[in-house]
Amino acid sequence: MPKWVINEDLCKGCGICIGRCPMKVLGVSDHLSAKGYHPTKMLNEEKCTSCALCARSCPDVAIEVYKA
Amino acid sequence: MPKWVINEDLCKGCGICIGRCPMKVLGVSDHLSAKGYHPTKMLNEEKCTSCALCARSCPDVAIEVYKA
Amino acid sequence: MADKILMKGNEALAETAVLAGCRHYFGYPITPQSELPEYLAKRLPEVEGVFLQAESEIAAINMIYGGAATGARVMTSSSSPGVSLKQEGISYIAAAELPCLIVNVMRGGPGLGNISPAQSDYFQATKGGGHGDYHLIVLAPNSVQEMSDMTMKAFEAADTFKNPVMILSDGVLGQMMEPVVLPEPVNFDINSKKWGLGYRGADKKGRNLCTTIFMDVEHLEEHNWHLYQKYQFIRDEFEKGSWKDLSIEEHECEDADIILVGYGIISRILKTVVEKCRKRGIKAGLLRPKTLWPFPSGRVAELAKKTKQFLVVEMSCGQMVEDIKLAVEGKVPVYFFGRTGGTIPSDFEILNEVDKIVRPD
Amino acid sequence: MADKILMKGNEALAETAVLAGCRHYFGYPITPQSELPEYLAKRLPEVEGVFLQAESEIAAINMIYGGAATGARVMTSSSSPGVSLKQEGISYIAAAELPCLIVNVMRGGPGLGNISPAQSDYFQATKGGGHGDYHLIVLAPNSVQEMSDMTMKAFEAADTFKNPVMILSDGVLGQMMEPVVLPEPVNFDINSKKWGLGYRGADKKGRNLCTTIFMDVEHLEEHNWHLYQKYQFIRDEFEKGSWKDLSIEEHECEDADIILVGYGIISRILKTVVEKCRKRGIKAGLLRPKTLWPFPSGRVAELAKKTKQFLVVEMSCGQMVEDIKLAVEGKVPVYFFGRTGGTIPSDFEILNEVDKIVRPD
Amino acid sequence: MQKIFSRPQSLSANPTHYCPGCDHGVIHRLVAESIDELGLAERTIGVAPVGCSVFAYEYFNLDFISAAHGRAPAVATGIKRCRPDSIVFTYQGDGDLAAIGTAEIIHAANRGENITVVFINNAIYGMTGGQMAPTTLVGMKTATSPYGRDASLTGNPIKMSEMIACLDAPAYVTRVTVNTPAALMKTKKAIKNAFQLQKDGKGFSFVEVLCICPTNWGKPPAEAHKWVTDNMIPVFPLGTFRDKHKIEA
Amino acid sequence: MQKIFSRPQSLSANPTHYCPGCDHGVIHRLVAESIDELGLAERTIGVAPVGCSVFAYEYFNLDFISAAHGRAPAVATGIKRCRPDSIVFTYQGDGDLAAIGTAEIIHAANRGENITVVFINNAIYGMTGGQMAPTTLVGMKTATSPYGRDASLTGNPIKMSEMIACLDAPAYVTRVTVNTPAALMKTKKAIKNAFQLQKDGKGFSFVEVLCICPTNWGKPPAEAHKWVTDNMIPVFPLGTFRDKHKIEA
Amino acid sequence: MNIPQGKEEVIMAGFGGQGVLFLGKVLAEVGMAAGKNVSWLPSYGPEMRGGTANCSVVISEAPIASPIVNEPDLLIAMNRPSVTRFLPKVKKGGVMIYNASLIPEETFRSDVKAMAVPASRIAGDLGSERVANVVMAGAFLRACPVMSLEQALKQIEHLTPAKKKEMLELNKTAFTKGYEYANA
Amino acid sequence: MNIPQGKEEVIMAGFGGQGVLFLGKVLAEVGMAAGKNVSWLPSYGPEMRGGTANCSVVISEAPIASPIVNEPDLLIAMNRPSVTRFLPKVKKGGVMIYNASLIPEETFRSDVKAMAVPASRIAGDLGSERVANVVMAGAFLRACPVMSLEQALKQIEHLTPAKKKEMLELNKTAFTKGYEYANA
Ligand SMILES: Cc1ncc(C[n+]2csc(CCOP(=O)(O)OP(=O)(O)O)c2C)c(N)n1
Ligand SMILES: Cc1ncc(C[n+]2csc(CCOP(=O)(O)OP(=O)(O)O)c2C)c(N)n1
Ligand code: SF4
Ligand code: SF4
Ligand code: SF4
Ligand code: SF4
Repeated sequence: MPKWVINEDLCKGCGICIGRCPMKVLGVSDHLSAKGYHPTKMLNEEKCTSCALCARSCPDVAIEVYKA
Repeated sequence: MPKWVINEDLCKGCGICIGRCPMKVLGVSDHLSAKGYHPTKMLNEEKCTSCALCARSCPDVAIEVYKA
Repeated sequence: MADKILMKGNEALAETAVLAGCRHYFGYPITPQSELPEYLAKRLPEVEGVFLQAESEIAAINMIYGGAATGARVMTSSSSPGVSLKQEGISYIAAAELPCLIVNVMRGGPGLGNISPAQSDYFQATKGGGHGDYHLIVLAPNSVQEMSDMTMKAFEAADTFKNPVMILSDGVLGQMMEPVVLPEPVNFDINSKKWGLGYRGADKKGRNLCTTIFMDVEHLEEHNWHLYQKYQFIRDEFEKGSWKDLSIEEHECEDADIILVGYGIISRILKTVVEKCRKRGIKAGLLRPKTLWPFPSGRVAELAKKTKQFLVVEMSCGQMVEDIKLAVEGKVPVYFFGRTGGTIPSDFEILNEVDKIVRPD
Repeated sequence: MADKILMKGNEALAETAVLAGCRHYFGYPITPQSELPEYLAKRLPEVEGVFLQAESEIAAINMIYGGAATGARVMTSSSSPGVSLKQEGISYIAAAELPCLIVNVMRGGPGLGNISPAQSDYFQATKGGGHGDYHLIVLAPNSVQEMSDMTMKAFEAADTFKNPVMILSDGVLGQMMEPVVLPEPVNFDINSKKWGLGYRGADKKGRNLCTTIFMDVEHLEEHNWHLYQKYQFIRDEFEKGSWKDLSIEEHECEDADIILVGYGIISRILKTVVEKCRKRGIKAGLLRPKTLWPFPSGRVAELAKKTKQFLVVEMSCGQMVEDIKLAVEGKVPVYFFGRTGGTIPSDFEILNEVDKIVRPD
Repeated sequence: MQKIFSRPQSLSANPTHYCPGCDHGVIHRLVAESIDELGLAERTIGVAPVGCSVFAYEYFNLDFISAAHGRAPAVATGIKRCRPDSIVFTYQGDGDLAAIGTAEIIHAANRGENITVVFINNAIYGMTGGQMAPTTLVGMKTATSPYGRDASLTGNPIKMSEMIACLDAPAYVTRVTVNTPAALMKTKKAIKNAFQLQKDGKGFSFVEVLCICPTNWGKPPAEAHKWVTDNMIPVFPLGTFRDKHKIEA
Repeated sequence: MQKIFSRPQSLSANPTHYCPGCDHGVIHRLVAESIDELGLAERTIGVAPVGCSVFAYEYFNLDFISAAHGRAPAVATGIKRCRPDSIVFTYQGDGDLAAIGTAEIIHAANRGENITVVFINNAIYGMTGGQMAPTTLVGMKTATSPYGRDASLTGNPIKMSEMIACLDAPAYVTRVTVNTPAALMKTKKAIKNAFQLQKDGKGFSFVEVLCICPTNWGKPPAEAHKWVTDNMIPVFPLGTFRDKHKIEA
Repeated sequence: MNIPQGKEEVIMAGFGGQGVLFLGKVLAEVGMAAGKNVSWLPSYGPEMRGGTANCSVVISEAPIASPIVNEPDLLIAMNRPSVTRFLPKVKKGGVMIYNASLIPEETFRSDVKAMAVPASRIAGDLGSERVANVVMAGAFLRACPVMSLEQALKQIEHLTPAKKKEMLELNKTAFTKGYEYANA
Repeated sequence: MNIPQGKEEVIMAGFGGQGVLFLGKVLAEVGMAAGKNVSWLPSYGPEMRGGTANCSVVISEAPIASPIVNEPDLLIAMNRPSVTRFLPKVKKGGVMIYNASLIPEETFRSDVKAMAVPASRIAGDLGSERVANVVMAGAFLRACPVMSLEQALKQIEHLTPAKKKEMLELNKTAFTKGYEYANA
């Protein structure tokens, strides 16, 4: 089970999480979501420390974070 | 011509002027005015110094003051 | 007679509200209704109620909106200019189907006008002074006794139909004293309304919501027609159903050649006029709408088949007369006589009008 | 064609106000009319005018009251809930007989409702949503071109009759773009109104006063009947006088078996319906009140003698239909078809209604 | 004989409808004197409120308009924006200005409208018969606070001058009273300052005057004037809260 | 796997209609978290404004009512007075609270109503498409200040927290923002403090949050958040203006 | 006891401070206690401020149609302006009771019976001009004898606020004096 | 040049950012320049926020009764949701021009002619996805030839804000490309 889960139907691609991630492991996916946004995706889950700063910064509560 | 002139139709007998007169020369007349008030009257014009404090204190601008 | 008390109309209304279980008043002072809030400012604290003088009529009607949404029996009162300020709030309350009592002790308008009695807010009260398709139930007392009776009825009607009720009174009825017999107190429980915000009964399902926004055209249209249906239902209830008694008062209409129509204080003067007419051999009758919305159009239409003409008398330039005409549909002439600005027509001058109509020359 | 520009109704109205000499706008944003203030926010400073966004609709209408009292041509605009908030101020302005333009770009109600087009503020606009006996002159454009034309007329009428004028529009007319030809600018001089506050012409006698309080019953009654007389005069001017052209638009009513009645955007849809009816052998006609107050009752009464029935179509649960009934006086049936909440009836469904009436079974 | 004191030009000869001893009359006179002394009479427009001073227009020989309850600052804004060359003042009671008119006064002040506001704070609603105002003192009995104002239910008296002085725009905000000859002179100066500032286009000026309402306070004028010193001033301290252009200096 | 972060109970699962990056969403979450942590969910009643957050009731699993534009504090007063045992909060934008709703917020605050107000100051009218608000910065271009706000015509941005802190009754008045993770944590604390005070019956609590409106500012969220630091905070200083009960101590 | 013409329409008027509204209330209470129909309607509004006050009372055997009195059977005038304003409206054969302490005697109207009662003086002698209105109430009972003096005094008791016990005796004497004077 | 059926009712729809309203404006200006009657009606309101936008344009030889389009002759779909929402409403024998870059090809409706235009890609190739709407406008002119390409390009000029000169060339090429693509 992944540390980092995004609900693409909630994500609006605002990019706030990407900018707030201290490990810079988040990026924009090139596909469009049903709502017409480019959702955020995890680039490198290993490096993710589960700090959840992305999730706490997300206006749409689209991200859930877990720790092993 | 008198120093102190009151317009009895304007006076409402509130008594403010009487209280404010430093020389204490004003008093209440016992007759009722057309409006049903006991207007202020001059008791002792000699002693009046024409300071006009009464006139300036009158909410109804009922008093005019002159100086010889 | 023992339990008759001499009271002002405004006070009788206020005391009856308390007896009806109203424990919350929100309002703003304005003549000629200030005795009403002043009475409740004394009275409500005695029954652990809350009297709150709002910063304005607008704040008051919105406090009512919030208070009514909890299920409590709440009321506000004002007079003409103040009621104009409440129109947005009234539209919201009607849209949200919240029960409450709004009192308008009418004074002379338009503008600041004066504080004398008038009936020139009829259109505002009955056609909707606010925006959108909605209706208030509008009751028009004509005595201090009815200022009391109708207040009790008003709270019942509001809860029954989930609709704001307005008592449309005037300066005379508010200011005059008459002997009045007050009703028995009722026990009202805020939690009897399970839809109320903050209701926490075990049987509560999900959360309670109160809103008037319907962004989707379909939803708003659905809501509009739902309200429309409800208003039709209320109409029926007052026309033929269990609220019939509150609809209308009649005197000697059956054989009348001329039917005098007036509401509120005017109806009392018309009663004298009818008596004097009958004495003088004029077959006059009195039709008095006690409820102004829903308007007793059905009965008016019936009478239009029997009588020769109507004379509508109002303390306005002519407002209720439109509802009479709508019901009469041109079958017989509808005449109007009005006095305004606080003048209360005397029985003499009305009699005079009747003469002009029935004995022209 | 060279001078045709593609403009939104809200913008065409705004630009025409400037061309009419209006240099002061006071208002508060609300959808679907915000393009109007936004346009003027840009435009007025270019002509040394003042655009001021008020803190609320209430402040705005009272700024209008003050501004109009100086003699300036001033205007405000809003949409349904905002207009409800202006009712006290409107009553004051009418009472003081101040000329000004008030625009209501109607949206769905009651309450917050939605921002889609509607016609459910007809009663408020024409019967007086505020307190007291007063009337606004109410104009109802049905195209972007008329949003412009009627604005020019509105300022003229306001000054001519010393009365506030309302343009009663809706979300579609405000938001849609159509080619429009704008009028020539007029030179307006604030000092042409010698009664204006702050007027200092050599010919000024005493001081200028603007008030709406008449404490003495006699004075207020006198003022009420003075206004009443003025309203009768305005009625005549629109019914048969020099304002006749602004009163009504007709198509094929002379021989019609059924007359469709609608105002604003609806009237355009009805025109299609009439054409389709005629094609299908149904003798239909179109009656379109361009002015809602004073209502063209006279003409409606005439037609009631010629036609077999009326079908009134509104984007409401039925408001203008009352004025039609008042004029028809039961001579022929008056049917109603309404859609609400922002739904605009299609020509199909209206045609359908017509069929039900003229070809029942 | 030389005339020491008589009625100012801008004050009409009409007898007022005010109760005996009411301060409204004196303040009307101070306003009229200030306007006369500054030579502003012919271009001044007054805005009357709804309150006991609703008939103020009867008592001034000036262009006048009577506003809806609480809306005088909005009306004044409309006038001033259409007639920038005129001198516009509102005269408002504490129900009018501090209750129903809160939004209008705050925003006129915040915009820095170049108008003058004379605010009559008598801690009560006079015209309607003595109901509680937002300025009513705690414990004070009124028609709608029959058990005395209870701070826990309706809060404390609202201090408009202090609140308006929080805003950036106002040029002059001061609180005065008229309960002694000396205080009266100060008030005269304050009102004149306010009009002077408007004349000079310096922006919004606000003069709050602590006044008596003998009728609804149920106190004879002299006693009421003493009550101002003993009870009102401690709650509404006199003084100038804003003087951008050092006009008092 | 242990869950580090997920949606609070009181926040519904509905996707919001807010623009990408709009702060409304984050603040909704902080409100919901505070209510959950204090165990107030089942007795809390929210009052939604008219503004972009008009649909707030869709996003909270709480009893809710949507008020008329600007009147939320009056509606909340009505509710609280009828249901004193409930926890009542309003959530209002700057057009709603600082313009049309000025009188209602000032007087609810002055009465010391025992309610909580969350004030979203984004210096603009969002829902209606970016018109000027009383909080709009000088020089800022909006749909109704196309040449930039001109202080000489419309005054300076109004500081509601400072003004409300002039009143005696309020228990807690603070201004925060959410433009950085740290700021966000502070805001969470402030909102929780506000509800804690209401729970303890300590009276009126007011939390002003400086927010972005990427859509009407025409700035992408990250840039907008920086703009808050560079331009808004200098005009609207962060900090606590009233803390009667030392809850922050 | 019955009312002569079955209905008595009264207007009372005076200066703001003369307690005209209370006077009306006494009349109404007395009428009600006598089992009659009654109505009381004050003048309200700007007249409050400084000016004059007046009030209409109807006491009737039959239910009262309208509380508005255009042509009173009886006028109680507490001051001169009230005579000027209301005397012309009094019905032919009607009565005016006037406060002779403030209103100089004269021939008012040939068709109206004028009863002079020096109410202010009588009240002053009792120690307080303020009860002149109660004196007039006493005089009224004579003109419109709906009940006995004793019964009427009970109403005075019931009308005087409990905490104003000291007022009670004063009011009773004032009422009685008025009653007796009118008798004389 | 005349409009085939004398009247062309068009609906165009897409995501908020796709410039659907401007697209409609281009169509209306072109129609007006061609001497036709035109109307333009946007969707307004909450759809602004985040969601989708759409707009109705009518171009007609005769005066236009109603600007409301219930059954379009032509649909311009910029994204998939728009197809779902509006395709069913298109008249039998009508036309849909769709943005093939975002909408996968499929058999939509047998009775509606579907024109695939990879507008986003074409625009992207020109350097800015934002002009996909102008590409679609070009394609429209082909489907509804109210004037020549040259005349139409004049309107583009007149519609592009003077200060956005750099945009002008881009818009013109985009429009032309769309016109040509639809031609092919
Ligand atoms: C819209 C509206 N609401 C209420 C009133 C009633 N009213 C008239 S004056 C007044 C308040 C008067 O008090 P204040 O403003 O303090 O002035 P004062 O009479 O004490 O000088 C009120 C509530 C009104 N006329 N209009
Ligand atoms: C009485 C009334 N006036 C105006 C409006 C229109 N309106 C809706 S929201 C709004 C202001 C929104 O701005 P703000 O309060 O700052 O909230 P935001 O949208 O920025 O979150 C306005 C003016 C309305 N709905 N009702
Ligand atoms: S912050 Fe939330 S909405 Fe924004 S991009 Fe990240 S996940 Fe998506
Ligand atoms: S102050 Fe004026 S009104 Fe009062 S008593 Fe003296 S003169 Fe009369
Ligand atoms: S009521 Fe009070 S404020 Fe009004 S006039 Fe009388 S004393 Fe003055
Ligand atoms: S318009 Fe502004 S405030 Fe409204 S949702 Fe969008 S970003 Fe948020």
